[in-house]
Amino acid sequence: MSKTVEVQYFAILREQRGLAKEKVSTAAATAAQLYDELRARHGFTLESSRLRVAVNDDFAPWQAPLRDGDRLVFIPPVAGG
Amino acid sequence: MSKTVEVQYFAILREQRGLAKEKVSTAAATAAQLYDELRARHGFTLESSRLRVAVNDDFAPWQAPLRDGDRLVFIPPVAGG
Amino acid sequence: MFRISSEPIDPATLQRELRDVRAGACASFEGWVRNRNDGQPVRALDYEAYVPLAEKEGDRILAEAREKFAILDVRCVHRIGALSLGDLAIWVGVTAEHRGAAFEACRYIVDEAKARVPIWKKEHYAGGATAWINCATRGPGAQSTPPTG
Amino acid sequence: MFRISSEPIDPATLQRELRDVRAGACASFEGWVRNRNDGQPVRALDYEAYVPLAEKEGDRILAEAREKFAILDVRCVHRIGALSLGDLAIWVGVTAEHRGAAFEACRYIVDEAKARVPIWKKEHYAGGATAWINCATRGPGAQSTPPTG
Repeated sequence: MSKTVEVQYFAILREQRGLAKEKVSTAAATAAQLYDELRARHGFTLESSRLRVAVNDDFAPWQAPLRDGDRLVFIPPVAGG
Repeated sequence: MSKTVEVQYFAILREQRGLAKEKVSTAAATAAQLYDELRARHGFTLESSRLRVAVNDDFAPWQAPLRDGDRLVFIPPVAGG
Repeated sequence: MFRISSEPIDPATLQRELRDVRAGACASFEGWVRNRNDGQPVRALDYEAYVPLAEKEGDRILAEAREKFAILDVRCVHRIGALSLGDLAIWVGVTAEHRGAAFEACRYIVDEAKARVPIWKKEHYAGGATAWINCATRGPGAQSTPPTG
Repeated sequence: MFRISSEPIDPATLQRELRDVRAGACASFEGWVRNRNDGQPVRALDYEAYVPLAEKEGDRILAEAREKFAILDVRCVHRIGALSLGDLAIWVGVTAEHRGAAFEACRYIVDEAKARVPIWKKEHYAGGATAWINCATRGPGAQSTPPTG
């Protein structure tokens, strides 16, 4: 059940990952599982409870099933204004 | 006890009086009495309860005693902004 | 700080005067001449002020705003004379470290200025009638007078 | 209506777009880069946005404001990139027939934009340290990283 998704990183996640975008092959079934996997691999400091997730340029539930080709963004706490 | 005061008119009072400023000789003891006198003479439509009064460029109580040489302005309901 | 102006108001210049690297927020308000009031088509306005007392009372309002809200600076200018539709009648600008105080002070100043500062507004209607706003009485005399120009 | 801009924001142009003879009130807000935050001296900021979602979420906020308040029009632009002290980071302008709706909608938009739009702010401090605002964790890693430029 491996699929390939694109992950885009912003702000603190971009710096901690050291890049802005990557393709990831994963067996994760949900965005939540994928973040846990990436966090363990790259040492992201933020817990998923402090993030939101976007799939294909809109907010999505953490438990939505991942599909091959999805584009994901994990959204750290925002600070506009 | 006659005194001479200067009365300046604005807005609707200026139009109803037909001039912007005049010297008035009066026996009125207070600003309230003076307004009643001028209202009777010139047919001002506004009752004093809807006005405020300024003496020498600051708001004053209607019952403050009038002094010779005072400058008075009767202030119609305002509408700035 | 509070000024009555017979010349058009220049918001860009006023806001430049408020620049301050301590400020994170600048709230501003513009009052514009609109084309109707209470359902009646308006074609122009005259504003008139009792200038010395208007500026004195306006400055008192700004001092109250400084006391009530954590603001850094403030400007307010009210235009007088003959204004056309769309013209800027009043400008208020407030800076503060944080937006809450800036918004609240700006609103306070506009509300108080409208309620307390001796400025009067005469509306000219499409049909040629005029009215001094808030000065209507029971009789018709004060509500509608021939246009003055 | 809600735009992310990597160029400096031009409030005069934006406000001209809002001109409307039906409008009696224009409330606006500017967020400026200030020289300290939580007591720490700040020397510059970087703003970064997830642009497609930021503009989508920003437009949703403006639509909510139109639904909640009796406003005529609205614009909001948020700057991204490297900003200096005093620079304009966000501009919001709202027109309405009456001032209450203009003020309330303007405040609503600023509050919601800060809370919901995917934009991030990195502060550069006088000593050379940096921090992504709101992203601190219990460990020291996220709070203070070497300056990036």
